[in-house]
Amino acid sequence: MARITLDGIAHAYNGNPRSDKDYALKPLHHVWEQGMAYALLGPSGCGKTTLLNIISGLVIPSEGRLLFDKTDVTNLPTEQRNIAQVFQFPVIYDTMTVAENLAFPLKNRRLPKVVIEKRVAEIAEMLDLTRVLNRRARGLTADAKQKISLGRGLVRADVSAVLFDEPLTVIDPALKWELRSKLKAVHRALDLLMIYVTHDQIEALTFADKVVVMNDGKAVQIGTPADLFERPEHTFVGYFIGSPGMNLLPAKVSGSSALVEGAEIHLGAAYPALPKGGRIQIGVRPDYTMLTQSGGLPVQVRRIADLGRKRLAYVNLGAHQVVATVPPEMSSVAHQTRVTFDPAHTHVYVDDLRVAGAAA
Amino acid sequence: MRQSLAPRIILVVYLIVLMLPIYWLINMSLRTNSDIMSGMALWPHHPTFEKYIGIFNDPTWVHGFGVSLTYVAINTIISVTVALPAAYAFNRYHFIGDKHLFFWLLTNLMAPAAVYAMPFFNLYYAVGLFDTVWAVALAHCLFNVPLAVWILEGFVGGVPREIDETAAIDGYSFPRFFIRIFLPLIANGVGVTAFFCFMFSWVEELLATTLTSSDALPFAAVMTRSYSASGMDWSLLAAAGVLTMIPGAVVIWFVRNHIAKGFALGRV
Amino acid sequence: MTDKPFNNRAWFFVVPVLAFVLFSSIIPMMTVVNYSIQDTMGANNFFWNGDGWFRDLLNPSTEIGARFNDALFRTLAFSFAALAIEVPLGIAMALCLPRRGWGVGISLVVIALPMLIPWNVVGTIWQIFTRADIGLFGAAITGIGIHYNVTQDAVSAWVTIVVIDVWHWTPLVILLSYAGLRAIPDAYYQAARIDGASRWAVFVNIELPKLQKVLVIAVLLRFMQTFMIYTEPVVVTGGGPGSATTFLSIDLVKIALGQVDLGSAASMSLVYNLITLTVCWIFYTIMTQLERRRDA
Amino acid sequence: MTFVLDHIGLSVGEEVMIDDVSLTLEQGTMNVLLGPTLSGKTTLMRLMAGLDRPTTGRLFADGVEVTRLAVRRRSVAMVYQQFVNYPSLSVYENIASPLRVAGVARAEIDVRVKEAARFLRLENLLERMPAQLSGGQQQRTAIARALVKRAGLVLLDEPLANLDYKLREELREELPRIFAETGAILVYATTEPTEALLLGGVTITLREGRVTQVGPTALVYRRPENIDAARVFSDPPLNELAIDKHGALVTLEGGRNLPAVGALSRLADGAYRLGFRADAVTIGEAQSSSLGFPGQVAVTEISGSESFVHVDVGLGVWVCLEAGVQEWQPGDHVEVRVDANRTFVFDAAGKLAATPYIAKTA
Repeated sequence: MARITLDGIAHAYNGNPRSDKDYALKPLHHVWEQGMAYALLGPSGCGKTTLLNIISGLVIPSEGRLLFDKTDVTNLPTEQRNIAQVFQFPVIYDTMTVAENLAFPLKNRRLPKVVIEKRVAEIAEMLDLTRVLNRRARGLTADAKQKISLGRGLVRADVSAVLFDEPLTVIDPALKWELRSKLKAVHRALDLLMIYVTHDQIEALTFADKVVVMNDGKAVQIGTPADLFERPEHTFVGYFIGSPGMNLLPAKVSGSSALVEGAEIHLGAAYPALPKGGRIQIGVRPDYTMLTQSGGLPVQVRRIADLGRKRLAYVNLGAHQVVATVPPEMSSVAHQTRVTFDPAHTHVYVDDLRVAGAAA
Repeated sequence: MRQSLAPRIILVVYLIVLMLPIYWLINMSLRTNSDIMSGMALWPHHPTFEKYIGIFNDPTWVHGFGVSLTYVAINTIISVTVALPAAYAFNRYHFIGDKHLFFWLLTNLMAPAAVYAMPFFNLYYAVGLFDTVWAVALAHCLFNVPLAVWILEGFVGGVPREIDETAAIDGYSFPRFFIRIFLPLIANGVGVTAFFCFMFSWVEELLATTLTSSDALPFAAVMTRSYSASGMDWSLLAAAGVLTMIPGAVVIWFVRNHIAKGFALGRV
Repeated sequence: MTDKPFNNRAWFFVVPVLAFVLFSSIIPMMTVVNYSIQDTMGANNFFWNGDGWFRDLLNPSTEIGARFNDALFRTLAFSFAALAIEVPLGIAMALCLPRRGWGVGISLVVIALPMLIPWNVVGTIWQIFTRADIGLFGAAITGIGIHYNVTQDAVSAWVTIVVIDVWHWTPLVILLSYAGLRAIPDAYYQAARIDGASRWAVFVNIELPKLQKVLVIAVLLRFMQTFMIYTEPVVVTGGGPGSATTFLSIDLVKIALGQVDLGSAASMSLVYNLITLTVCWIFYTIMTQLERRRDA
Repeated sequence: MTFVLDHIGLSVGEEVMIDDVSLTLEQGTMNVLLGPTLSGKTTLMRLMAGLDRPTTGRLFADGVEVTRLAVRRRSVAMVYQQFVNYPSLSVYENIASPLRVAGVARAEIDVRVKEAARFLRLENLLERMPAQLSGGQQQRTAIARALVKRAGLVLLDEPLANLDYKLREELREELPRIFAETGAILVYATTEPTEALLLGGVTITLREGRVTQVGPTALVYRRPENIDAARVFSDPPLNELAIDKHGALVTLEGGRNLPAVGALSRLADGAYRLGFRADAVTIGEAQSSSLGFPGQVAVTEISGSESFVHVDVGLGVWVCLEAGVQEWQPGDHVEVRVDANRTFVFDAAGKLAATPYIAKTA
């Protein structure tokens, strides 16, 4: 059972990093609580896999300390960290049956045969592998093999953390849901710390209690799915979470209202002191940007996308492109129409960082 | 499994043992016969290039090396040129008897040269090519053409079929596609195949000496001739031996990333 | 991966290869078949002899039969001895090579050197190397008191030929095994470390299964080459002492080009070729099986 | 250019890969081939491109038969799922390759390549080699090559499947716009219904090599003619329930009886199958026209703007759509309500028997 502490962990590829650019992973201070599920989410090349490899011991960080509970494991080799890992493609021992695969880690620890069999049966039951226990592992489907790979980690009662490196990459889209719900069920059943790397926000938000959104080597925001959606602390999070991403418009903010393209809109809070010279923007998600016949700001409609359960309007607000939601009752949409921003969900950003306003 | 030291030591010992005989040949080649006979010496106390100079000035030796290089070059060019289209066909298409033909090529590649010594002797005698570089060049096609086909088929397989299709969609005719797009992609494959054809023709001795007598005597035959003549001229033999190692040692550096693929007939 | 389309026009690509290999394989073979079913009274008039030569060859009581039988078992013994040493040694050395690092490139080139030396020069090297008076190997062996004389003592000659072949061709097994090992994704080694597998467990459960395909090719190549070895024994021991190291190919050349005994030589050639064909077919089937299983 | 597939069929040995497909694709239209993996999308596209020969049927381009025409003589361009470029040519040469082959003047090639590169935001990458590019940039190069050729028929085989989530969103938005001016017939294969809805145009649903429905995307979504088309056009999967109607009563799978109300009442007696999407199912508060089912939450999938709650109702696991981020924990007991007005009814043969949408919008 482990609580992982990242104390100023950073990693630069060449020896002496001079500028930010040389860091594959910028300094990070964070504590991962025992029994929680975390997701490392970000575009490819954002450093999420590097961070995972630092925890697994494949990569030794150039700076900072990594602690499992109290012990400093920064330079400890993988085998002594007692972690489990599921890789991008299924890694199984072809020559063994499913049962032998699952028993393998316990056999290496020379546990008594009886204990091994009980534990293997237990984990096989949890992962629906009981039926195929005696079949050779090679012939199974990709998702079954990934379950075996996971099972090899879970059979060890004292595993400190379970790491996932984009485990659903090779799984058939139709089966992804089933494996996702299995992972969630496993997490609920076993009080284990799980860390899941992915570039797909649905997988991240579904699986994790807390999501670490990363971009360009930096952990931009760490929060619950609701935090990330409702209160993105950084414009990148606004853009990356939610499909399509948050609308961002340059604005001049004074008190509890903002001037956008010369028109005034109300804000949910008051922003008395904003640093001068900073790039000020307001951010609103398309879900809270509604088309309307009256009030709000004038826009030209470029395109309507009918998603069946909702309709999105791609509109131009002056020189800026905005995505708005077409209210269900508005059957036909004129080329010239107006759009309103829900004040409660309008955020103010200075140099890409969210500024919390005082209560209006 | 931290990189413990034991494997490194065993490896170094093996490399030394492997190089010992070659070193010994070089050692011999730098000593005169009398010096050799006078007693064992781990390294040439007073090395002399006398034998090498002798070889370069002796027309039979120079002719021997010249002949060998000629038939090896001819054979390599024939083998690679002939094998390229066939390798493409074997990898890209099914056709009647493709499996059996590919297997038959393997059996030719593996055929014992001894079995073909006599038949080739009669054939090339009848055809009037006996004792010419062409006899040996063509005889070596027995195993080098199949070798080239197998290795190239392995490299052709490395290029995804979608590239051929994209080129077809872009409007490339087959010849233009093959030369402008496909060949550059298997350039190193062609290089490696040429290297292996060169090598397997260069090292072969039985057919090379059987199909030649005087005009086209390869270096190997010149070496065997020098055994019987004036008793064992060890240092001359050693010097000649060292010279034959140079082509391989030089060229291999350029194909070092694909040595295994070449030796494994392109199957790795 | 879309499957290969069926297209008989591909035959045009294959015709050149067919021409060359036909000329250098089928036509010569016709003369061999011709000789193997006829006999001659000299002045090259031939008459039908049916399977006469074959019956003599395969009947150990006849002079040629006994000679063929001995040569065949001598060669098979040599092949198995060579393989029994080279395959395990080759795999072991491949495992000693680091997976990455600067030394790998150079070691691979050095390891490959022996295979680039003309076979008669390999003979010459070892002819000198094994002499007690001027060869390091010969001097060392006799130095520690072992009776060692390549030209007179049958055991010394036989052992020397095996040692030469191990020195000359183990690198092939090393290179192939190393290529097979390097194709194993790092994730497998990472998983093994996580599972706490011992070095031996990693070898048996990850490396060996992955080496299967490569080892089949290595064993095929090595068996074929040892089974048709000619030059090195001829240079070093001349097939002697007596016929201790007269392998199949050496005997065949003696009969064919030495005694010019066409009938026996032709029949022996065909049987010899038949054996290589069978072994090739067995390995080819195994190889295509492994190929299909890997893609499935 | 109009492209016609006339009774196209392809079988390999006994196995039928494409089963009697007839389609007419109009100039300048976006045609989405929608179907699960292995439903024949790629096979059909390869037949259209001429990479494979159909066993039966004929292909016409502008009325001229092209079934036997060699690929290189057809006016077609194709973008593969796994970004295929010529590794030995620079990005510039990759894009220019179809024009070079066609013998277009060097100056014009330069103009057209630069224009396509600008469209695909590759201006400063023209001298790079494909191996130095990211996945997204490599796919953009392949798309630029298809664009610059100005082919009458452009085939896109799940072009975004291997790209990052956000990159997929951007390119999905750009693609229709990029090819709009060329007036080409676009054929876009995908497994994701949302992609079809976003791209609009005409949707052709496919299952096991058979076309199950063809029509304007929104209409096929709202009015699936059969259960296969409905299933293929539902992500998350379509919720289904077997029912048996006799007289005024309807017995649900699992024995529950309900009065046959609304569209159901007008149906003949017999076995039917209800199909309803996630947005027709809500959790919690009662609604007048909805049928209530108790169940347990299996998992909640969150995409930020929406949450899909998977509830095990004993008769199967149904998916409900909730707006925003809903934190239902696995194991919670909930009551699921199905909106009868947004439920399709399919007969035993799978044909659509009744649909509520007819009343609402055309």
